[in-house]
Amino acid sequence: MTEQEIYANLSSKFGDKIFEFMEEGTLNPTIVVEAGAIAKIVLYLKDDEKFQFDSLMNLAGHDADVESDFSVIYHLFSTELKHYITLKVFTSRDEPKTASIANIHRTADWHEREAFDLYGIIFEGHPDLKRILMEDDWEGYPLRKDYVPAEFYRGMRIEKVK
Amino acid sequence: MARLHAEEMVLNMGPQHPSTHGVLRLKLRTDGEIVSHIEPVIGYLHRSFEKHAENLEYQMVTPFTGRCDYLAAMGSEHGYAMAVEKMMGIELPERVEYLRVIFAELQRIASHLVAVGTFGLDVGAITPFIYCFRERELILDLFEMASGARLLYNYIWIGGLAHDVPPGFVEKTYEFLDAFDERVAEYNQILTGNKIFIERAADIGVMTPEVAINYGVTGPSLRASGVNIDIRRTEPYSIYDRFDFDIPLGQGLQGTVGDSWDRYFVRVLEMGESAKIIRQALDQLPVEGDVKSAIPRRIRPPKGEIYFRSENPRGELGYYIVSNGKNVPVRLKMRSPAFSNLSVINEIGQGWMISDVIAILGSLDIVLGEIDR
Amino acid sequence: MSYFSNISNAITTLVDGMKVTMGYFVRPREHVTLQYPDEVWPIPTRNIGVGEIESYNTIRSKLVVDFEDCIGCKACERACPVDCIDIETFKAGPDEDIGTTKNDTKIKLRVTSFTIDMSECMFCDLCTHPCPEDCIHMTPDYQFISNDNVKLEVTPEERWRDRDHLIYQFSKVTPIERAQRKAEAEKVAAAKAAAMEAKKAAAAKAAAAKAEQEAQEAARAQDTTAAQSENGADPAPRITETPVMPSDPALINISTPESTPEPEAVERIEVPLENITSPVIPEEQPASSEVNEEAETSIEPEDSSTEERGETENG
Amino acid sequence: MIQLLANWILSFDVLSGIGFSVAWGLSLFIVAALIFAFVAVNAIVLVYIERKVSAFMQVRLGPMRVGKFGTLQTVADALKLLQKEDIIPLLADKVLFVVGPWVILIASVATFAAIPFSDTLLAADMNVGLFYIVSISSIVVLGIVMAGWASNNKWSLYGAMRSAAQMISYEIPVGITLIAVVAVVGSLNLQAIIQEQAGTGNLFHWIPIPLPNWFIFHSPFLFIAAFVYLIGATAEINRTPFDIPESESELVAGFMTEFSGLRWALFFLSEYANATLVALLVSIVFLGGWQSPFADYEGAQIGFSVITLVAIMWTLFVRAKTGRLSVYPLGLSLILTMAVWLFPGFAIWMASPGIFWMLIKAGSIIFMLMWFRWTFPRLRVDQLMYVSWKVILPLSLINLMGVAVWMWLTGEIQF
Repeated sequence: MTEQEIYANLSSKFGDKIFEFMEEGTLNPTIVVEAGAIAKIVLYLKDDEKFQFDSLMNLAGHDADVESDFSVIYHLFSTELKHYITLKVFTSRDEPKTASIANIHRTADWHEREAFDLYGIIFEGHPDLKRILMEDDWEGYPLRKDYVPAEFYRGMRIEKVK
Repeated sequence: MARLHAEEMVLNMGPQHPSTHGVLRLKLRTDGEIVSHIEPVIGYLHRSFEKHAENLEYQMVTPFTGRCDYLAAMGSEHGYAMAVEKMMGIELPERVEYLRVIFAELQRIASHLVAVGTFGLDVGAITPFIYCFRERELILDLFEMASGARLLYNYIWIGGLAHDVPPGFVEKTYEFLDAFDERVAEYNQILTGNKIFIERAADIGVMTPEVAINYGVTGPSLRASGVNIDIRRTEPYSIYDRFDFDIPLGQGLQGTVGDSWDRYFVRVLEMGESAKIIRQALDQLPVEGDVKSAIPRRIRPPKGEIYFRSENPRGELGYYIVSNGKNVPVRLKMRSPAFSNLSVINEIGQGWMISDVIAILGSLDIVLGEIDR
Repeated sequence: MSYFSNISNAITTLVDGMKVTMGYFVRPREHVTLQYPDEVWPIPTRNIGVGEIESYNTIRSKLVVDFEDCIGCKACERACPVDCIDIETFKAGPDEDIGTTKNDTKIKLRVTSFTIDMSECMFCDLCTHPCPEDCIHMTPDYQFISNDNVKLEVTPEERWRDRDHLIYQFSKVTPIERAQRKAEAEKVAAAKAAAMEAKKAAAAKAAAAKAEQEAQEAARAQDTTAAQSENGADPAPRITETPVMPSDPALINISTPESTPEPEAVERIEVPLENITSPVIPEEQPASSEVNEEAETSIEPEDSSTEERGETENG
Repeated sequence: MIQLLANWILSFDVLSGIGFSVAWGLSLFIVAALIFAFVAVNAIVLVYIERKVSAFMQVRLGPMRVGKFGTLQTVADALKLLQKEDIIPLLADKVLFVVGPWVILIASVATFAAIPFSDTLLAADMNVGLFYIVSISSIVVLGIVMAGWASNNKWSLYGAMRSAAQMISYEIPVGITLIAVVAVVGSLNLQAIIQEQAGTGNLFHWIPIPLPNWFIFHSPFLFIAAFVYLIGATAEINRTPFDIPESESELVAGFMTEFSGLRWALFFLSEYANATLVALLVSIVFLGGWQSPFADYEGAQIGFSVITLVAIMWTLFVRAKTGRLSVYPLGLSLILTMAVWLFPGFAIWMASPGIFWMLIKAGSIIFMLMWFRWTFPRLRVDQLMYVSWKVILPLSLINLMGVAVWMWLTGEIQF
């Protein structure tokens, strides 16, 4: 099933929760959806006979520059039908929040923790949202574009990225 | 009869432990020898690869990709190079493609040798591990011949290779492949068929296809559960569609489909398939061709984003790259296979004994450098 | 019944495995051990075509600079992903002849400091390809751990890492001359800044207060660039707009302070490095090209011992 | 031996006045010191051999640096261990932590008192020798549990728990297997057991292949019993594939995790002392102890000739099958055969009983243990118990009954 068909189907099903269909500027055609509705959409895509998106290949947080909104990108794949779709949600910089899909795709559990760890995006409904790669008491979210590392971490010097 | 008061004990396996393959920490809740819950704690080897990548030019990221999965550096470099090339629309010379496939498959054999050997080590067989490393050294010799480095190569560049292979490389590779088949038979004799090994691995940590897909398990571990997904076959990148090879699937020869023994044996079989691919690639390798001709002068992918995945020895290695048209990536996420593969350990390791948890961990073949990045 | 077949299966497979180990036990000559200092791994020698340098082969180990050929273009410094190369250059005077490289390129910049921090180097080989003169290259000398390398003055900021003996200095310019040139450059920069200030002050007499402030700011900026180039441990900020792999010198962006040294400080001081850099240890690490030769000669006897390695084992 | 030693001491004019009881005590002390020295030297030699054996099996060279072919490596290691800091964890049970290793060492050294190394060379000729060895060696488990518990470390505790369960389970089949031999001899005295195996006879009583009268050739049941005992004993001394108490890939180092320096060296000493003990016991009980396989002078000549013939055939067979020519076994047997035929003195010596044969037999058993160790993976705890209770124990019981029936059939006992 092509991406356009998926987009058409989703639009008719979810209406205004689906914002736009991006084909320009990306090699993976992307459907931008509302942050709060992502769990419902992913569940629908997983359970529906036509799509069977049972595999979440990747989940990545993204911060374009210091002023833009954060985004979370979901790369879905169907192991049965062998087709792909990319979903994207935007969430505001001041209050980054989106719905968790960790209960739908278990692999999203760690990926969401990683996005939380590095971007500070809150995934609502995540079973155990805590830092995964950085230390538990690390300050700040390192992959944010406006991140300034502290001088010291527990008495150890943090080397500056040149 | 009054019940004896007993409570579960929390056991910290790692970060310093002989069998956690690096600095992984597993928080085990144990009831005697039985493990009732496993919580992996990762991040001890976090080297901020993604943060580095956002501050480096595209060609400077290549050596860092190799350092993520240090047992399969060629595979990581290959995936990264292909992702950027796809963004820039670079057409590669034939010779480059063939050489890349040869190196990626050699790396797959080398990586699986480590996986097979360390799995043996995890269940207590020390000798097969050393035999496996002996063969791995031969592969590293080939890499050293071509790239000058034995572990971290920086050999596959965006748009080509760092330099051409030396004369005599093809002959030496043939030589290695001829000797290799005999050696695999030896591993099977000493380890694969060994009754104690089968007892330790078969029926242990069974992973059903549903669990595997839901947890994002990829690579040999997924195929051991009987799911026929190999990115080299389902979406052939590079020139994998030109080769004739089988995809070994777990069949439950000694127990259930998807047990630790299947995960081990799929790797043993995959080494043979990789050897087959290398043979074909060597036969078809174009003699002429400049491996550096397609390297762009300025690497500035057009504005846009890509998610590109390739089949690393450990599974699906994906690169999510966002470019804004400058020479430094805005975002580079590595979807590392072992990251997802490890997350399944609680699901399949619950209810087994401590020894089994180690066997299951060994059969998943994790590399902490890649999990923590 | 499966109980008995299990047992017999166990016995046969275990005996199978024991055959393999016994097979190797009775053939100890098939071992793969190399007894390291006596035998070394045979290094594949092959010139892979970076210039005419013989020693540059496939093995990527210690990074070495042929300082005579360095034109101070800083292409390697920019290519390094981990910033382990640090170069300090000053522009030569108009009538000053520093020499030419082996490619007959006239050297226009006096490289007063060229350090490579081998503790940070990750042997990625990215620096050797952009070099227009092929003077930076990796040698097969992988046994370079020692305590008697050139000790540089390490800033307190770097001191905590305690790895100063792994920072290699390749420049043959003496510290005295280096200090002189630095002082001159500072003087020139200061003079220039003052001139600029005066010029600006003269030009903007009408809007006095505002213009003066601007001039001071410019002066301060000049100061900081000069200070940056004098601080050895703190390299210049990465220039992101640089070409990827420049192979001809025309592409190279030379970023040095716009300063002209005084003519009297120009004559070349021919003092060996060892006498000045570390007076404590008189017999000092020789400079780049000699290191290189030494590495090559030291490898040859080891190679011959590798051929005889079958004889050293026991039966 | 102690009697002899005491008499020898009293035979000196200077010492004759000290009285018999003092001389007796003195010789007791000397013998104990000798045994301890044997155990210590034995461990150092065995560690070296084990490292070399494992290296050759793993296409390596092993220690090569200290001394010629690394022969002094283990000596250097021992010296290093003695110099190491003695660490007692803060929260450890200090008394048990200190006592544990010594209990293990004393238990394993004490067993050597009853081992006859030759017809005269034994410390104490007890009429309950076998029982003494079995019972004393089971004290080792006490020390292991002490050490594991006292360490106050979860891994150590697991190791101690596993060890206790394992050693107690394997005592039973091992004991029953030994009872089968005792049933044949009718005595627990080790010298009596060895004397019973003198001479030459048919294989399994009826098959006309002349072989020494060793118990391993006594009946099919005792033949199996020998291997059952070997497996059980391997488990009892915690060697691979039964090394779960200290399995380094699971429990770090099991009950030894917290020990360092001298205390750790004691564990090592006792481990190799136990291995030696098991090997010696197998050779005493099943392989005729210090008896020469060639009962007399002609026996040695004929025996070595037969061995040479076998070696020639084996070499040809290997040559035909693999194309490799292995000359060592053939050369060795040829040299020995020529020596036996040309020098009658050598042949007589080879035929005579003595410590030489004892150590040869024990050495080959130890080699077998090493061979197991460097080939097999490790069993899991429950599988270990399975092997003990469901395979080895029934087998040993069947053997016991089978031996009785066999003796009735061959007429050794009548009802």
